[in-house]
Amino acid sequence: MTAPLDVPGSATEPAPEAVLAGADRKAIQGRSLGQIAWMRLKRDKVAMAGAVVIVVLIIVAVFAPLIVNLFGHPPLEFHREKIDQSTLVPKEPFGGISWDFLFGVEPQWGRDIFSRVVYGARISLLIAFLATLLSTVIGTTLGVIAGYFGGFVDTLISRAMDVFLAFPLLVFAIALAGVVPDQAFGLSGDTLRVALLVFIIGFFSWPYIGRIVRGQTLSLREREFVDAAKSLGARSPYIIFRELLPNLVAPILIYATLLIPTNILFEAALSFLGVGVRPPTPTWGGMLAEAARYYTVPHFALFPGLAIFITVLAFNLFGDGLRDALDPRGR
Amino acid sequence: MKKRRVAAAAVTAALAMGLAACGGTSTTGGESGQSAAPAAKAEFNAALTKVFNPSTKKGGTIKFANSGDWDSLDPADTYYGYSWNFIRLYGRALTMFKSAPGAEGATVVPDLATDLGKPSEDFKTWTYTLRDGLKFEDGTPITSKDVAYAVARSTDKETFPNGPTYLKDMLNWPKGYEGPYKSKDVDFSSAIETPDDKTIIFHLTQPYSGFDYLAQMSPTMPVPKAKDTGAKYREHVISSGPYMFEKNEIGKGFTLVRNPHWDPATDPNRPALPDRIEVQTNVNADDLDNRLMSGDIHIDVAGTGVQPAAMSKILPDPNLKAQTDNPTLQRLWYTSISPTVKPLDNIDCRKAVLYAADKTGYQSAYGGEFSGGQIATNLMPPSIPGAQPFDLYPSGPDGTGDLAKAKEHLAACGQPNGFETNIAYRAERPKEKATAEALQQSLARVGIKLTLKPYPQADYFSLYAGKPPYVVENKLGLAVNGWGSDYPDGYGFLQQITDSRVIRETGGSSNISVRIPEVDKMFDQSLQEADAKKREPIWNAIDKRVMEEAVILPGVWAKSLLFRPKGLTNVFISDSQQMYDYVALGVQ
Amino acid sequence: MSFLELKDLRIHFPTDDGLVKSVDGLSFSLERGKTLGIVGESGSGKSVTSLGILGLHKGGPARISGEIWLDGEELVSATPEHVRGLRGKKMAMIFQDPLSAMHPYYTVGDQIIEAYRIHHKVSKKAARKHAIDMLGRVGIPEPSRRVDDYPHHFSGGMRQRAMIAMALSCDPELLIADEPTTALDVTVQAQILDLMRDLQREFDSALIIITHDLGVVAELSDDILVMYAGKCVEYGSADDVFYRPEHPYTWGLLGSMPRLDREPTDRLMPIKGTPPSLINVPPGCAFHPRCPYSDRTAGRASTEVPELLETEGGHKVRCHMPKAERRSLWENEIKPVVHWEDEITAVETP
Amino acid sequence: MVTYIIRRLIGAVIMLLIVSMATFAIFFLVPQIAGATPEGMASRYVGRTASAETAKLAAERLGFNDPLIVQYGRFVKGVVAGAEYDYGPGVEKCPAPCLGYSFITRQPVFPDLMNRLPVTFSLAIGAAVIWLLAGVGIGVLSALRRGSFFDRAAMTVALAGVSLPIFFTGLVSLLVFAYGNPFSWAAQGGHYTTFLDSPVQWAYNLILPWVTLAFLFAATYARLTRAGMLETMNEDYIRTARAKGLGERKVIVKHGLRGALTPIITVFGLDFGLLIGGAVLTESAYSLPGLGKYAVDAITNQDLPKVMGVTLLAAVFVVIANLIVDLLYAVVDPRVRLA
Repeated sequence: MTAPLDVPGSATEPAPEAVLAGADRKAIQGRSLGQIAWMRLKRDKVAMAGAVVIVVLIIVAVFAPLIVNLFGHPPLEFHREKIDQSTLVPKEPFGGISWDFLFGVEPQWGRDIFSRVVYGARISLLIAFLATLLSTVIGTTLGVIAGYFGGFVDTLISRAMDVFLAFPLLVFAIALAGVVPDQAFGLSGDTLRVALLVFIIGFFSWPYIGRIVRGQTLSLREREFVDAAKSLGARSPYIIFRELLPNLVAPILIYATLLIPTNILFEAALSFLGVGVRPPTPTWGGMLAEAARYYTVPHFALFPGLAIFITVLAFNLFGDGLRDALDPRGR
Repeated sequence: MKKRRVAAAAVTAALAMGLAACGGTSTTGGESGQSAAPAAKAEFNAALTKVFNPSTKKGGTIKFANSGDWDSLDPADTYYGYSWNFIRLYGRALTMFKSAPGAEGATVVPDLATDLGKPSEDFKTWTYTLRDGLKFEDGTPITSKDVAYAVARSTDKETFPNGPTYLKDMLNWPKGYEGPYKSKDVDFSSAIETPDDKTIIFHLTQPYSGFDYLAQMSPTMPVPKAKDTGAKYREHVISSGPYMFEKNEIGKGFTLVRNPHWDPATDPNRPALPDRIEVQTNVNADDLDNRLMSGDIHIDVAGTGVQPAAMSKILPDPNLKAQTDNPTLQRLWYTSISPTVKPLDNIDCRKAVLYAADKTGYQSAYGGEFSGGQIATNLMPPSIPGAQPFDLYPSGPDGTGDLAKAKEHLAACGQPNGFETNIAYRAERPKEKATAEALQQSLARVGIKLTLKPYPQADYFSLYAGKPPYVVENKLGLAVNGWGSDYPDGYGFLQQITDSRVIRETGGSSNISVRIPEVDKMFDQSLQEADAKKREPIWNAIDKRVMEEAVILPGVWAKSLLFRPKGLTNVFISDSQQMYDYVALGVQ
Repeated sequence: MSFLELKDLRIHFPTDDGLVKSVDGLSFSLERGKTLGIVGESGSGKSVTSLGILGLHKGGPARISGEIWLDGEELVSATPEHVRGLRGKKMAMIFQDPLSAMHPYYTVGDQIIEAYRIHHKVSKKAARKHAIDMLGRVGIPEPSRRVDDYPHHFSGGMRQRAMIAMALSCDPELLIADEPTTALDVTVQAQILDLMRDLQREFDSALIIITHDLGVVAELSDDILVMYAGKCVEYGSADDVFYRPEHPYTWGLLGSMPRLDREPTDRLMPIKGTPPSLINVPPGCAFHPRCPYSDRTAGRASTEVPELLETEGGHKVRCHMPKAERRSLWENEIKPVVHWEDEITAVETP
Repeated sequence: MVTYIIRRLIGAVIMLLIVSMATFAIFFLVPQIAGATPEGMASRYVGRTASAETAKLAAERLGFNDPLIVQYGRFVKGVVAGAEYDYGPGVEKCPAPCLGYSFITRQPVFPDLMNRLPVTFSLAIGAAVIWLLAGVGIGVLSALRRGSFFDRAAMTVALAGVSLPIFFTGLVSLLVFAYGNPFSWAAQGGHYTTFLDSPVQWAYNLILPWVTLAFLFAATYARLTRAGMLETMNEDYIRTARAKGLGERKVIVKHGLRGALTPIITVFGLDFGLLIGGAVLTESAYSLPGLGKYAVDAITNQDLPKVMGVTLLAAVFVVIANLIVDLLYAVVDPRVRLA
């Protein structure tokens, strides 16, 4: 506060000063918020650990071919010499885990599980990121519109969000992913599947972001600096982009980060149910589904399972840290 | 899977002598059982060629389980091998496959009929006479009208989408006849006549000497018009066999109990040992296997063998393995090589493919040597009467291909560094995809690059791989394919996939690559040959000729690993069912 | 020994950022029927003190030392359970914002009944009667009906009355009111203050009023304690502190108190700067960075912590400046601004 | 209050309409965009052995050639007023709600759903009990012991819990506790006994899925409860309660938890609704014959009427859950009643 003592009923604060105060207060917040957040984040060991894992994962995904060259075999390459031709399970104990095959080999074909897990990261992250991006864009746009303009638009969008949240998502997604043939919309193969999954996942999870953004916008709209801007004759677009969005960055960032792990799980689920990216392209969910048929070779399930677990956990940890850092009240 | 459309003229001869071979003789599984070793020593393939644990002891409950579900229990509406095997427990057709182990089980014997069909001179009219004392489960007598009605209704594909269409296609139905529901009271005597309650006469559009084979199919099982409820008849099929439905919860399972009005005197083929038959459907496949091994259930009714997980438990364990049978099915998984696609128009390039292919890979694609199949070196599966396996393109000691030879032929073909082409397969079939991948890898070793081309299985033959112009345009040099005939017969097996005359420019044929005039001739000449034994060499000759042309890459003859729980009696596999014969089974 | 007596009370909260010395060596005493006003800026430790007395200084592991004697019992060393027994019965508290201070999901009646039945083993019915009675006494119209209303059905003033009713339901001997009127608008403030004065007389309880509003204190208190950075900087009778204040901070408070009676020419003279963080309190006199007269202490202000010394008649001041200098400053420079004559009337209004 | 309920009811109905439209669009619009023909869809109905003519006729009879809106209208009419089904010799009345007949089994879909429902419901209810007790309990404890070892441990486990895909934990649990090995004590997947037949067997068969599912949700709820508790325990009214001299346990339960409960109720309502609509993954992982498995199987068989049925039913449950939540809200939080 600017006054030395918060004196109730004090009419002594002149108006212009208030605006000034409002303005520079925002400035201060804007600056210090970021700094404080970063400080807190750095102090939060767990979150940082999460961040590190995420970075590693991304590197792995991007340089998958390189890594596989160094430590493994092409993900589609058969190694049937490693497989007992009658039972189709790996000859060596522990699923043929060795220096040559770090995670052992898949039953039937003897494909290198390590490489497949590594390549699985690509699909998983790619879809999760793109889907999150999509839902964030949709969510933010509609959220801001609803929150800022209110009235009929708001009711319309809010209802829409309710409907979406009411959908039996998974059943729906499977159904949708199930009815689309192998060639459609001028796409085919993996490209089609990835695009399809990104669309489905992103399209169904935008309301989570949308709700937050709408709420935030509603409260921001009432803040004095918006009124100030209005009183200075600023037009809606200006206010939205210059006044609102900067203040929405934090919540959007938080919830986008927290949406990624959900989407990773979503993709894995769809692949597990066989409507994800088609084999032989390696996906973690798909590998788990295969592993279920070969449950006598537990290691087959173990690695893709762990991969999903670690990835999701990392994102959750980081997301939580981010939230705590950006708005401590959330703790 | 099972295949439609048998070329009429063709099978004629085949069956004519099939008749000669095994005329009236009929012995029950039980009897042939006594001839087998009495002591039931469990060993691998113990029930493959002889009766395991023979017995005539009646009583007890036999438990079946199905990891999926029937397409339908309605005789007019079912086309699964196991269903045709099982349905004989609650339905009787005019004829049936003999309930006996091995080759003997591939012969047709009369069932409802007093004898096999009496053909007219031109083989276009077939007459059967029903036995006396036949009754439905409700005690009403079975007449020829009921059989006629059953066949008539089976032509309504909208109500019965799944059933076989032989009779719909071959009988002389009135124009636009759509079955007794839509074409109410239309007289179809042009197709089927029933002069009296005992006699039924079939009129065919073309000669067909193999009609007895069609007469053993479920659509000729009698259906009482009064009790017919169309699409809902499956909920309670009126039994004409030894067992009838007690309760039936579609999607969960059903129970069969003895049919009081079934008279053993009228039925020499069915020992009908158990008192009760319980069937569970939609059981989790892995769980099913475990329960099989624990003896909790007796038979996996689908008869397609155990799951990979169970297999990896069974095979290493001698005691468990001793409880399995591993029949080779009359089905060939193969890959067509199209001589219409460059450079495969050159025989050496085709041979290169045959040599370079890794057969063991093919085998793993379908599930290994036990559940996948036996590596095929030629077309005809060994269990087809008269088949003599041979190998023109030995693929190395370890069966992974003879690369040296492959390279030679590539050079001879003028493509020393290999070439590129496409391979088509059915998108919905993981095993075919695996095959395509396996070939892609093994052929790459000699520089032959394959591009995978998945197609929807519904239109695989009608629009894509089976349509010659499309094949040429899209350079489908290879096409993953498979074939199994509805009944054990050389002609039935070979003709649809090697007679060039079945190829239609408009598509729809399973024969994608075989266009050899000599082969066509051989088929024709086989039609002149009345004696079965004399015809068998012809099948082998055709087989050889096709292999010489190197237009088909044989993959595996399908096999299945069947688990045979303790406590079952009269267990055997017949060449007609290629799985346990469900009619013979009993429990201790 | 008097009814309530604090001896060198210290309440410290260790946090990630350091040790927060909310209360740092506070001592005072209070008799039955008397009223003590604790004044200070927000964050000067007044609220923590009150919570400390009730044993509610929660929020992290607080370190509390010193003594709190209530009616001959020492509370700091007493078991939490024992203190809990006294809470509500022997000592009660009225909180600042009645809306948030009352549970939104329970009716006002229920909340009063609960308070009453904790300490009196009576039937719900009896308790309810008592609740209605209390509501009536704090001047809520048709209490028998309003008793079943939820807090959000009440107006601000009504709510505060209800709070008071709840606090008084077990007629406590010590009543602590933390900013009882801040959340209310001016007209209602007066009513509530009157109410509290009447009730205090009626119950003859000891009353502590915590506020930053000298006006409130002026109306009610017998004694006034001025807190700064967790310490008492000036203590004395209302008269002393109002008419003979000796601590620059108190001057500041008086100066920055808005007066309707001030002539337009007079400037409001606020205390410059903001209250210090309680983590790193400035060395020496905690107030010196904001004190306009710190130069008059020969540098001691920033080096040594001044003692709280008695000037005369129980009037204590914590300042390095010599007594004489303080007095002359007040008489000659500060006082003219503050029109204290009017104050007297204010204080003496019955 | 009454108007409040009515408004909610209307909202629910509209919601259902939209969901049904969307479902319908997915199965009839998307394939058309992707290039499927009425004959193609009909051929699924008359089977592969049927000739093209038959398929055409069937498409005609099934009305696949009509404009989508007409087909949708027919569908809705079936649901509301029932429909007629030609089973060959005659026509059968399919009573409302008629969700059509399965292409494959030719059975009316609705009864199917009804006898799958108990499985899913059993699964959901059992799991819910476990996760509510565990989740809320742990949440409260770690909120009170905030920062303690217990808190850290519990929250770490909880986070791990939310990060584990059920189809992985499911598989692992089966491997460890069910599939033949020394300490396998639980039922293998795929078994279900109705509660009435044998409560013990019922529980025995479901215990594994229950625990696995509950673990996942308990984690979420622990986090939720903890956050909620931390928030409410900082509320002024908690301080007031303490100032009254109220015992700590009472303060926590009667004042703290009561305040933190509202958001939990909401989430629980939705979760439970979604779950009854088909615990797709759990049921697939343990191959339990519930609605979720039903949906998956139906999709693999391209059995449109079944899938539509399940999806719609699922939506109904979610909507109902929403409704109940809204009403509960009014009960729990008096402030809502004004609205």
